[in-house]
Amino acid sequence: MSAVSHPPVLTLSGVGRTFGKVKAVDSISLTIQRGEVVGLVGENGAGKSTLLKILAGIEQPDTGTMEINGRKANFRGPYDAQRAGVGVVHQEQSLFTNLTVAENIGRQSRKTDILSRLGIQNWRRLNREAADVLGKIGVRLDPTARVGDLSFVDRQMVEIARAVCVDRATSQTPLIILDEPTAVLEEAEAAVLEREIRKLKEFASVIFVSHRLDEIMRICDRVIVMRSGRLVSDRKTADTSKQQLFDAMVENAAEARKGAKAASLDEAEPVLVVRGLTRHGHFRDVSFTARKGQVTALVGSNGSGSGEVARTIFGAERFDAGSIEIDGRPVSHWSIRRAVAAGLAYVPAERKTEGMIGGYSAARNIAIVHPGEGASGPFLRPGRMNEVAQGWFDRLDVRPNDIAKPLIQFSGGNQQKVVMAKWLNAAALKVLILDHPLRGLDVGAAQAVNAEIHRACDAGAAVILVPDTIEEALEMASEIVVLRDGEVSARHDLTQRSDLSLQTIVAEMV
Amino acid sequence: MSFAHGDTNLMPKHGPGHAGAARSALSARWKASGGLLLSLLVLVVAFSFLNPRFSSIENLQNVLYQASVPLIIVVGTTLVIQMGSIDLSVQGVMGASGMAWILLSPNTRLDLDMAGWSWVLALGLGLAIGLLTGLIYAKLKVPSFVVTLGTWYVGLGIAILLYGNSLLPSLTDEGLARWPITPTLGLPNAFWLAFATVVIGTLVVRYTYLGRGILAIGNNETIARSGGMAVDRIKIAAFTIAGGLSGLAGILATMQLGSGSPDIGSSQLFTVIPAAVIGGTALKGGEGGVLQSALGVMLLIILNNGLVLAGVDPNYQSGVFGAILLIAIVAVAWPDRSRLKVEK
Amino acid sequence: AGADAQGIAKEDMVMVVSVINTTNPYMISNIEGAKALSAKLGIPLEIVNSNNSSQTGISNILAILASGKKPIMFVNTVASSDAPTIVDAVKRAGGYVSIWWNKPDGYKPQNVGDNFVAFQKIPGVESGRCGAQAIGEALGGKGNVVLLPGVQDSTTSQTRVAGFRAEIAEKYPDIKILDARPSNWDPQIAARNAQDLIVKYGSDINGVWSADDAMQIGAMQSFENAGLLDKVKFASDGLYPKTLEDIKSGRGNKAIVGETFHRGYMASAVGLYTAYLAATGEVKPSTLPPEKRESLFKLSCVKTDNYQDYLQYDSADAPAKFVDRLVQNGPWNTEPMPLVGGAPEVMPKS
Amino acid sequence: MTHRNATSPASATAALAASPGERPLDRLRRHASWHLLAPVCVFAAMLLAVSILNPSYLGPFGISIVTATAAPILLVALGQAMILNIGSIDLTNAAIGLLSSILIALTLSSLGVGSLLLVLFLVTVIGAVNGAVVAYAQVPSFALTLGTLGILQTAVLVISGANTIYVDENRELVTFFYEVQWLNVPLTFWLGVGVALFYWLLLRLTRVGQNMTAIGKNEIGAILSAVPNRRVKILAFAISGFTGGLAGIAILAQAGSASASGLGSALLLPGIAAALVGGTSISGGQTNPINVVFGALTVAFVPVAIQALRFSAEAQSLVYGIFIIVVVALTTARERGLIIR
Ligand SMILES: Nc1ncnc2c1ncn2[C@@H]1O[C@H](COP(=O)(O)OP(=O)(O)OP(=O)(O)O)[C@@H](O)[C@H]1O
Ligand SMILES: Nc1ncnc2c1ncn2[C@@H]1O[C@H](COP(=O)(O)OP(=O)(O)OP(=O)(O)O)[C@@H](O)[C@H]1O
Ligand SMILES: [Mg+2]
Ligand SMILES: [Mg+2]
Repeated sequence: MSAVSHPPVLTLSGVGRTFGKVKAVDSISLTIQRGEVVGLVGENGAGKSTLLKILAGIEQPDTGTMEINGRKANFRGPYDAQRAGVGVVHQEQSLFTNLTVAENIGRQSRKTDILSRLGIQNWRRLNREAADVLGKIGVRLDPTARVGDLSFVDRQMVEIARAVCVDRATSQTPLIILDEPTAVLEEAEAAVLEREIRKLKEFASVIFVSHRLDEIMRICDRVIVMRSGRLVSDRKTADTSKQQLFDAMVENAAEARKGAKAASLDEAEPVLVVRGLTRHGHFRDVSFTARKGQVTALVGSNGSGSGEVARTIFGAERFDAGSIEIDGRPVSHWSIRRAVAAGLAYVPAERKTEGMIGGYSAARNIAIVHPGEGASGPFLRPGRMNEVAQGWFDRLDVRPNDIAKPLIQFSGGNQQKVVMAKWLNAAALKVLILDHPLRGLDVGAAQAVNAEIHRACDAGAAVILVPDTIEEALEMASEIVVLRDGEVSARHDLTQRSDLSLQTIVAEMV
Repeated sequence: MSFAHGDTNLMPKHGPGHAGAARSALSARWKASGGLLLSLLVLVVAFSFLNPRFSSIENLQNVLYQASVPLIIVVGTTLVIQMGSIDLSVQGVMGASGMAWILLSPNTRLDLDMAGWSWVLALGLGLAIGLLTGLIYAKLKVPSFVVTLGTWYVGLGIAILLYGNSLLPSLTDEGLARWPITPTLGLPNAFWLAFATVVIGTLVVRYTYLGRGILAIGNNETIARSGGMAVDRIKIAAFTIAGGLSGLAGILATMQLGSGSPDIGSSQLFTVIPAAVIGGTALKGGEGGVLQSALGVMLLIILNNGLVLAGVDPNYQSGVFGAILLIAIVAVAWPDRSRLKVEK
Repeated sequence: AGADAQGIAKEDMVMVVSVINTTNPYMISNIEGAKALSAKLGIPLEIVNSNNSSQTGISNILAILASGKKPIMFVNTVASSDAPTIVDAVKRAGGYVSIWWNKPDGYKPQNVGDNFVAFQKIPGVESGRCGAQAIGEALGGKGNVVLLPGVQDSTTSQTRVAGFRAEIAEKYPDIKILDARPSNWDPQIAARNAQDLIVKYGSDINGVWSADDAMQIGAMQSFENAGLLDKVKFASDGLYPKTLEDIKSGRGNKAIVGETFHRGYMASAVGLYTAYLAATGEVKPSTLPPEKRESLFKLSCVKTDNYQDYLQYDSADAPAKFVDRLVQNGPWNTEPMPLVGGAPEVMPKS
Repeated sequence: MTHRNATSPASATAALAASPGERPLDRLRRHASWHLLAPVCVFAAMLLAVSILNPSYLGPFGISIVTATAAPILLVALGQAMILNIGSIDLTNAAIGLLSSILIALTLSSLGVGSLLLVLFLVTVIGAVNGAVVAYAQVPSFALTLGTLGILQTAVLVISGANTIYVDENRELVTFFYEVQWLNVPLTFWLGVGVALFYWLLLRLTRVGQNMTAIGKNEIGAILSAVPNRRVKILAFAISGFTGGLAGIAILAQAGSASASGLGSALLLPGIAAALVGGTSISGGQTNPINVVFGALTVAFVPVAIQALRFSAEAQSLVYGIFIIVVVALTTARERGLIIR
């Protein structure tokens, strides 16, 4: 698998891209050989996605040149990139939910038989080929299923299958780009993906972006680090360590801050008690207690219902049986509005579609639920509103420090900080419900968000956490409630035992 | 009306191996058409009860004959709406094509019988207006609502200029004039023409890159673009087809009436867009289908026909029409209410 | 400007004809009449096309008023309620206007002043009665008819329908009116309604009366499609060229049995000339008797045996000839449409 | 981070930003403040063109004509803009205007000013009912308001007895709005300007206004931020009904009489067009009521300009169509990469 007889798959020299004042990608030079798996890491907003979008033909570089397989690449659009053999799994899922799996996979590989020349879709061949590709990456999915009907993880698999599909479109060595494909996957699924990436090495080169450094260390041959648009480190995996990568990535590491777990659960006052909560078809008979100043984690594999429970407690879904008690009083006619009035807050997993109003400025996003000083009665006070927002920006170190910019233009980690600020601005926060709060966040941002969670605990809030990883739960929570197929399969009081192992929980999950 | 969220159903539905869930999702998608068929059935039964003539063969022929023009138009309308756009230009294009066709066919005004060429030129006019619409929409990025409002008047203007200020042209060729009503296999030719259009439309959506591209753009234009799809070309093609079909409808309507009029397409727009919407072709794009829209047309035509046959006071006709429509829409949507459902 | 003007000089005048659209034969004829009078009097002509919208019509008229000349105006209103706005604007501009066909009943030229010279129309009740007689006779006083009125809230349609119903009730007790489906003056809607009526009543229908020829054209096509044209008698209003042809050719076993005759060029010429006389000061509207402020002009009934008498009014030079006679005899005394009385029309009880 | 089926404006931006062969029109439209200035500029350009070719139009009379014609369009457009802003559409607000003009015409002589208040209240309730059904039954507003439109049309016809209602007594209570002018502009138009200003303040400076725009930008995000989405929708539709009622007053003020097919019966499309020309996004979350004023002026001015430029009566439709496209091509709000529906 040496590069002796082949030109490098990718050569970048001095590639740059600027958005307004932000140099998202700043003069990057880089070479990738055939069969290499290169890890790309960096803080949120470091410019990783932008660099990859340039490779995919979605963005055009302002400066520099690209060569793919020894040929000068001057992509005018994504189509050119595909033809040159670049396959992409975007950070944002990019599937057509109203089309079938096969169509989403085979959309790009325009073949040259007579039917397709006439613009006619050959369903049989399309389905057969999709089935082949899916088989190759070991996913059992019906090619004729509508993507909108699939689970999120299955959709991610379709994305990957589609990216892998490029090898059919070119005789060259394909370059497969995976922008945070594992951010939304559970361990088991991520493992499938890992296996698949190893297989890809046989015929392709891969660029792999992730914030999970373990994963990077396991999968990649080489790791490059970006910071503020620049390439700051490029080393063989064997020659580096997680700590070194971390140091290279982070500009000013936030001080890790630990919340104090209670000495025993009984010591902490119950704030929200869930009894026998049931939502038909989603979860059954779920009971637990969220306590003042403590984190209660709901863990479970995809589809276990943990996210649903969180949403239901927040009033976003109806429940069919059971009760929710707040400060000892059961709630009735539960709704989001009532929940918020009772002091609940909810950070959804789907940040962009559910957690925020992307088109609105950061300041307005913060003012939308609890404007605090930013409003008096029904009226807004724009000046004060901006002051409040500026206060949060400074406290959470949101970058760029521009409260008037539409929130959608921030990177994920910074968006998440603003979403947190929106809820933390409440005068009296009683229960903070967090669904995958660290999804897609870099280490630094994750620390900042975790610090805020601890601060909320210190201020007396009860936290219900649906974590990305079990480690996260072990680290943060004083109690873990394990869900399996919509039912509580185990619960662990972490104030009493510290020897709980990951394997135990995984076993209870499946 | 139309929006950025491709998919408002944000919950994951089932993991690998949940075959049952797949079936239920499928049935959910058919539920809309099911509701429509049910409404249709209720109407037919109710109207037959009110006036037995309603369910006669004669009335079936009558309804199909009346439905043929909107059925042809609705195919184009559906393509455009599925793409997330809207086409208001129907009346103008119908007027222009219809007028061009009759002036070039044997008529009382102009002695310029061009036989087959009249079809080519008249349809070409419709296609050209559609092409113009598509170009302005895709290339100049003017919202389709406004472009087609503009081309509506452009088409009408062409029709009026063609019409000039002399005699109303009427068809002199008996064969042509009688063709739409002449039955084949018991049903009028006009209907068969519409039927063929609907079938072809359905096939185009199901079996061509164009049709799939239209659905893809309607689902998420950003992804379509970043996936390298020829978005502009598909947009232009969809509007051109819609223009051509409006042109065809204009010709058929002119033939049915036996004389030309620039206003030949008046009030069609307010049949076909509601029909598509009732048929479940959401204005945000990406959903619905030609067949469902065709069902929507049948519902509206039958509703109108039934109200006449049932002898509803004309003063109240639009009110009764609106009320029935309202009840049907609410009844179909009621079971699906949920806290996070978004309907624009 | 106003009523006390000594008369406006011709150079300061502009003639304005406002029509509902430019596609209806009647409207086209309106324009012809205005052109003929404009040529005769040597005053420039502006044409306003309302495009079937009150709003467009009014703003276009207002636009012309803004040009500073003194308008001599004929307005075929889109809806009755347009009249006050238009008259008001013309008054402000110091012009003179005659309104044709539609205005609110309570709104009278006498109360507005000299600038609203006259409201003029051809009686709708008479038209309805003409049609009823034609059908009544053709059916031998016995049978079933269906009605296709125009836009529901149009006075013109309402008076015609009232006339038809009254005449049938008074003179033909054995003729039954089965149904009435308003068809918006639109041939296609009329065709559709006719089809539905054919399904509903089948061959029970012996006669069809439409409030104007556009709708009759649509209705006849439907009856022809159903193979019933030979057995049904039609009557309507307007004697459109297409209708004339059908009468000549005896289409469908002489299906058309009655029509009324009036031409758009006559209406516009009469209206404009009345306004012109007021503008020049030759006539002082405030001194005119009421029937000349709210006027009804004669309507001619046409049957299959006398239609030839009316062909002369469709020759190419007919508008010019009419205008010549008009200028000679004055607006209230020109054949074939002399003044017959005062509006408002009394709606008969039926 | 990832989300299901992302249509993130960010990636839209990324995908569409700065294509190299950018046309001059695009460049102009992408200029940061263009969508704020465009409606004003285009209107001014049209005014200038017409006044050069036909100078008498720029006189005081010309101004009063254009503004008088624009007033009902403006009021309907403002209501529509508020609805488009929450991502819905209201096909009934022009019909509500017509209904209110008829109701006022019928009751003005007996109730005087009370008639205005009563009718405005009634149409506000009708709007609110529309909103309530949209919010609680969760049906598409287009389909729903189409149904209500049918019912309103019947109501208009039946209530007016299919007649033109001419206001005799207390006439001055409404005609006053048309006849009293300030700076040659009738009060009806100033009423529209006042309402525009009020709505602008509502959207910019109140929580409920902020919530409306939030719903238009991302309804699910707004719901999960505890925005009372149903109440807000009902309010928006009530506002639309109320503004439609004001349009009814403007119509009656101008016409002095009302009928089912008279002035105001064809305001729906011009109203939507005016909102769009004024920079309102048809996909929700973006409007500026002040700019809608210029949108309405432009839409009202187009037919006048065509007449002023002396196009033949037969060519007017054609020219009108071309005008509409050109004007909107110049004025539509286009943030970078915004997807145009
Ligand atoms: N279209 C755009 N307009 C303006 N700024 C942008 C745009 N796209 C990216 N940026 C900015 O460029 C910088 C790099 O963004 P990019 O998305 O490439 O970061 P990333 O490394 O992928 O972050 P993450 O880990 O959160 O995915 C950020 O500051 C971002 O705000
Ligand atoms: N709208 C829906 N229709 C049908 N089934 C649904 C729907 N929403 C959720 N479910 C089902 O409910 C269960 C719980 O889903 P939920 O999203 O809560 O799981 P989760 O563990 O939180 O997943 P993740 O870790 O991805 O957030 C799953 O079995 C899912 O298939
Ligand atoms: Mg990224
Ligand atoms: Mg989970």
